[in-house]
Amino acid sequence: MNLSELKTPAELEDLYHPVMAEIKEVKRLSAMETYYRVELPGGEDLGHMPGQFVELSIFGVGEAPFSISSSPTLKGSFELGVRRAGMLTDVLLRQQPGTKIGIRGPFGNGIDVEKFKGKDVLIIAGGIGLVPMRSMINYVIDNRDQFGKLIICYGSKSDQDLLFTDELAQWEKDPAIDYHVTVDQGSDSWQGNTGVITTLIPGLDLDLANTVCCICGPPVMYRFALLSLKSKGFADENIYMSLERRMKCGVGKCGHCQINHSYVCQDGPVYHYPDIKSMQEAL
Amino acid sequence: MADKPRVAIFDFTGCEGCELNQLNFEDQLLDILAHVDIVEWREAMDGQVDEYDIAFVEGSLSTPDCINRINEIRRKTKVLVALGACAVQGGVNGMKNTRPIDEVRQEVYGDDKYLFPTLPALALSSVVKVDYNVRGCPMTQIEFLKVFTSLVMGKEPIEPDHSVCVDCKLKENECVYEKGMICLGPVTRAGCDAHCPSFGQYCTGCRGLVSHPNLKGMEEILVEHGLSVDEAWKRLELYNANELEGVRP
Amino acid sequence: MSTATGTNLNIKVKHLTRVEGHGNIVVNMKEGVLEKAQLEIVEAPRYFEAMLKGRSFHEAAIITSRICGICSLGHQITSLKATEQALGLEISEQTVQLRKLLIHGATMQSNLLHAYFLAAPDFLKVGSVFPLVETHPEVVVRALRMKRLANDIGDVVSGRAVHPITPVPGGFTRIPTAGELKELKRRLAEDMYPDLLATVETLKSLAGAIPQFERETEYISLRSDDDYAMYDGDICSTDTGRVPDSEYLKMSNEFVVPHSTSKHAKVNRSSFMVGALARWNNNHDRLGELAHTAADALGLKPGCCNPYMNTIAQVVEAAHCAIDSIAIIDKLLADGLKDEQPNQEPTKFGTGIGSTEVPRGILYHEYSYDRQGRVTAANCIIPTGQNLANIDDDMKKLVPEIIDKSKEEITLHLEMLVRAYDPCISCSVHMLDVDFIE
Amino acid sequence: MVQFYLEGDRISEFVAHLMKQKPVYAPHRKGQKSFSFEKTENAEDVVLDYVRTMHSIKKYFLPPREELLHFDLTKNESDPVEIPMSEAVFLGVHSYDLAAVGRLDYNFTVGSPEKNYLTRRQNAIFIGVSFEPDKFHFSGSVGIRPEDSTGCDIFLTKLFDGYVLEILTDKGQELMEGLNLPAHDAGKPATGHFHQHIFVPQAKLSEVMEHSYDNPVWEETAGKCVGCGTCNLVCPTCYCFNVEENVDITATKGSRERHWDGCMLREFSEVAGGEVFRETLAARQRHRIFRKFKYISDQTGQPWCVGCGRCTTYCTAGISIVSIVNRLIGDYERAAVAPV
Ligand SMILES: Cc1cc2nc3c(=O)[nH]c(=O)nc-3n(C[C@H](O)[C@H](O)[C@H](O)COP(=O)(O)OP(=O)(O)OC[C@H]3O[C@@H](n4cnc5c(N)ncnc54)[C@H](O)[C@@H]3O)c2cc1C
Ligand code: SF4
Ligand code: SF4
Ligand code: SF4
Repeated sequence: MNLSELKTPAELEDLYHPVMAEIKEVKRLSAMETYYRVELPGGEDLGHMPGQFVELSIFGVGEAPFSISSSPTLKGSFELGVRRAGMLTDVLLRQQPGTKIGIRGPFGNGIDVEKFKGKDVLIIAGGIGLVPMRSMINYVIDNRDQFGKLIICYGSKSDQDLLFTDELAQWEKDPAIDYHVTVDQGSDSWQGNTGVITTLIPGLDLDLANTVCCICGPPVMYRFALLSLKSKGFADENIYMSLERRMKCGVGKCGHCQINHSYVCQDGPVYHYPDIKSMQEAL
Repeated sequence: MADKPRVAIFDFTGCEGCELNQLNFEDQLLDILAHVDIVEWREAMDGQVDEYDIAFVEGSLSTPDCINRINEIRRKTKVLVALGACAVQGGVNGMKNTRPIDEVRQEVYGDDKYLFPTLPALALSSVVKVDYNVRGCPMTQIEFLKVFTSLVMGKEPIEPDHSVCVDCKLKENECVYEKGMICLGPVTRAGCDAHCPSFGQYCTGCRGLVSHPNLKGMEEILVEHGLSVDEAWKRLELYNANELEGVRP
Repeated sequence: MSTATGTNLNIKVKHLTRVEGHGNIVVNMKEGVLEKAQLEIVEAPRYFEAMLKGRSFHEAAIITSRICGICSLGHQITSLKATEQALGLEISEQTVQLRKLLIHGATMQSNLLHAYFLAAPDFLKVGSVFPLVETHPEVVVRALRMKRLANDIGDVVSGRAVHPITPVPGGFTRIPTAGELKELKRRLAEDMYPDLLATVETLKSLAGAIPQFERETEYISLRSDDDYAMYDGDICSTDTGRVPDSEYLKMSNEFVVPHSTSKHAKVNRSSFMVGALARWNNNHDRLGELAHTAADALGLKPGCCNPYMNTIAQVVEAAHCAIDSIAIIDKLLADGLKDEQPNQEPTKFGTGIGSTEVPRGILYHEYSYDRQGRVTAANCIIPTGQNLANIDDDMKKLVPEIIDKSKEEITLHLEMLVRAYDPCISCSVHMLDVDFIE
Repeated sequence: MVQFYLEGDRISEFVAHLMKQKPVYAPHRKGQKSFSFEKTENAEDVVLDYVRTMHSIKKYFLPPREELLHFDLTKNESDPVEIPMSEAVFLGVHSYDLAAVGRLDYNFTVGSPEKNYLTRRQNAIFIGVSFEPDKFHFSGSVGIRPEDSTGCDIFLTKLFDGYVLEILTDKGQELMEGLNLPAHDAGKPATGHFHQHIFVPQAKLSEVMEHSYDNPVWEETAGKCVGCGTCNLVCPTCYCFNVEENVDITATKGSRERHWDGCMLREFSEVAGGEVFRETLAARQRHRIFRKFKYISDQTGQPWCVGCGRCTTYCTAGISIVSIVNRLIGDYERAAVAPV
């Protein structure tokens, strides 16, 4: 690498300096998860694709990656869904509309929507995995004519933990969406399916040759979801999945998110399954 | 946390070096005092109160009375922070646990041993829930300040779980193994900025072990550098007798 | 309730505050007869001597330093001296000078901590130093500045003031740089000196609060021919004169009493006193000008037998330590600092004794080693333990003398008496004179 | 190209000449047996004839600890940190360390170029020096010879007394302006040989690694390795970091700081929820070695290990990267010749 070919460092942007964005709206999604709508200075668009993430920071507390939950079709602001997991998310939970937070991004390799166009789209989302998948779901809904059927399989620990319940109700009603939901353990009032998410897959009515699938959920879910898809005859090259690793930079420098040769923040978080199926550390 | 957290400081069996270390924050003491109300601290002030937000507790538990007192403190406080090796792991006091307690009492007090009841020296966490640790012998001042500011800001302090070698290397200290000494840094939890190796002394393990230590590997290193197997484990036990109970071959 | 004619008095101060460690004051007077006046030591025993057994000579001082955080340097140096004698490890003059410097730092820090943070609140009738932050900010800031400098001597020379790091058998693992020592000297001259003068002024204004009480006492301390003995010397009693430190057991007879997890001690009388006042009474002729000026200003005279004056003797000593530290630094710099490695090759394996003056009095350590350099027997005799019988004797004389005062005032006098000794209770519960050779 | 003779007793004069122009960073003695790069205050303190420093000059371009931004909590605002331009001379650099800088240049320019690193790196001037391999050096096996002057502005080759000084760039020429050294006509002496070797070239190593994912050597090494992370922290091509927030005691000001991190540490691959993706020391050891010889190398064709021998020298458990790699090669070749 010849350094002199580069711009002079003074012209380079500071990769680690966030812009200050404002929290516009906060809503409790469940006991553990909270929704935020965030606006960049001047209402500028984030310019992301479904599946991408931002690095969110609160000064003095820390920074972490969060998937963008809104579709690029939402203009003027973007949405996040955050689960309480530790120091940063704990403090984030206490923030009210009007607070400024640091945002860097969008980062990562999102869902290549071109590959999904003209095809049936199968979304498999477990728990918090719905947050990034919602970006894709809403993208498809807002661009109905470019895609085939939309099939959603969503699984959650319990009915109390279901996220975005208003939207779920709409999806359920929407005749253009084949919507399935299940909970590991339902409360007394729960009337839907119970069982882990993979129990939904065998019953799906799929046009195998013309369906592309995207999976996101907790690490254990992947192995089982893949097995079910396989037994249904689903081809590997039609599967995409979003992975999660700790990240300290988001721009391919800090090394934390590396899986074998691949940086999740650069090559992922959304991977084409054939690219990672031989990587032992991936799943 | 409320605007000015009410802080109480207690001591159990230990050398009170950790408490002294708190009085040794000469440069920060006034800032610290500006952020909290100290409501109880026997070593420095008179008086007792009924409840507090944060209790800093030094020392290990080694008499039946200690157990009652720590339970009472836990009831009265929202957050309990263990200060120093004695409170976090049992500290040097734990060494006596490696031998039968009666034998130890006999040695020190002879026939008068029955005058003074005693238990094996226990870490606070073996009796009550401990929210955060400030490790070290004496407690590490930089870590205390980190935990303290975290609590004042209402965020969780991070407890490091990597080896002292990392911090030692970040400072580019000459490794004491190079000088022909031994060192427990490779399996000891960081957070002290490799204080002892920075002064040419070996790490004695006062901050406790990392969470998944390869002790067999550590034993091999020590033996390779001239200690007998027995001596190697004795060195490891200096501060970690309780953690190593049952692990030592 | 006690009145002018009071014949009944019951005092129990549980977990006395502003002292190091856990102790209770118990006084019982029934119909004019004093049944009990004693300091009960309730600190949990820690069995250090037993912990030392079988440990390598590299670890002995690391372990004994943990007897007490306040006196950690004293224990460490004393332990090293005992180990070096037992193993025949020669040390250099530079090592001796650096150790003397460390002792000065530790003595200053401890004496000043006691005077300002633990004793001063009594003189000003408040419960702790914290209210003084509001009422006497300049005094608190000065106290912190002096303490910081005293601690910095420890931080620079030994890596850490509490549980020092660099002093090891045979020397130091790191020698301070000339630049670091010069900076300490500058601060001692420019900051400590004026602060000491100001301290004397402050104390002078409070001297009226020091109770007048006297009891003839045997005072024991180290004494040497060439300096105000701290690091080295013979054991010297005001009753019987000097003996070498090999006779330390005779000079610190220990015995177990039921009201104390710490053992008591006596020599020629029922009790004796060690500490700053004992050192003053034995060695005032070895002190320099600043210390004498301070003593004169504060009314401390040779042959003083008012235990409350121990606090004053501590301040006088702090003045000596500051001046002598400058002299030591000058000597070290003039001789040129040498990057010496500790001498850790034993030439024998036997028994050794270390005796040092630590802030609260003489400290003795004795160890025996086997041929692998492991401890086979250990004995530590701690100053606070040596003072306990004396405290009880003082209380027995004091209570009848002040029985006309209110109970609160009697209690305060008793608490102040115990605090004047600056007792270090964690230290005192770790004594033993038992061999455990198998 | 003209060669000059830098006589042994003129080295200090040479260093002083450099110091008059720019800050000089060079090897100094540190502790009893070690060396480290330090800013030179006295020309006499520079030690050109050294074995290896614990840290390479990486520490000047990617400092062990570095503030990324300052913030003011009362205003909820942050300022980027000023990064000083590096107008400095790095004197006495061994060829492998300069090669390592080249590797880092790649890492910090590929994808998103990093201002912090590149600002520091941009104007560095390098004066290399040849070295005598000790028992741990093996840079020859990865194509880096002791007399390699690639990337240097000036290069010094050790003679019996003094050095042959070659000026390689205009920057080097400028630096030498005003110091008159005699020309050196004789040739350069041969440098010493290595005591350690990796027995196949990188092109083949990638193939070896490909087949070594499940080699038992990882488990065996894990038995001795204590996971202390030393090998990562001393490696001149390791660049991973962690980021933490520092807040002052008054909780009003603070900074976001990064510091070196390492893949041998368990925490490194932990994610929220506590799961660790390389839980075993065996998996971490494999990851470390693969990062040196496969993952990045497959993209660039170069090994990401420069053969400095630091990880082996400083590993308290005595784990040798050369032994591991040769073991993998041996196992692979045996498997290849063995009948299927
Ligand atoms: C691409 C991507 C997208 C994501 N999207 C979302 C999302 O949409 N919504 C969501 O809720 N989450 C998402 N996450 C996960 C989210 O980043 C983590 O939950 C987040 O890091 C939690 O931060 P925290 O500070 O609250 O927790 P942390 O404090 O980071 O705690 C998490 C765990 O890590 C440990 N830990 C913390 N700091 C350290 C340290 N320095 N060293 C060692 N261990 C440490 C803690 O002990 C704890 O077990 C995403 C992650 C990735 C990679
Ligand atoms: S001195 Fe100790 S802590 Fe430092 S690197 Fe060496 S082994 Fe690790
Ligand atoms: S330096 Fe050695 S012991 Fe430490 S992590 Fe690396 S290989 Fe393991
Ligand atoms: S892997 Fe080891 S030998 Fe290779 S460059 Fe890094 S430290 Fe040097």
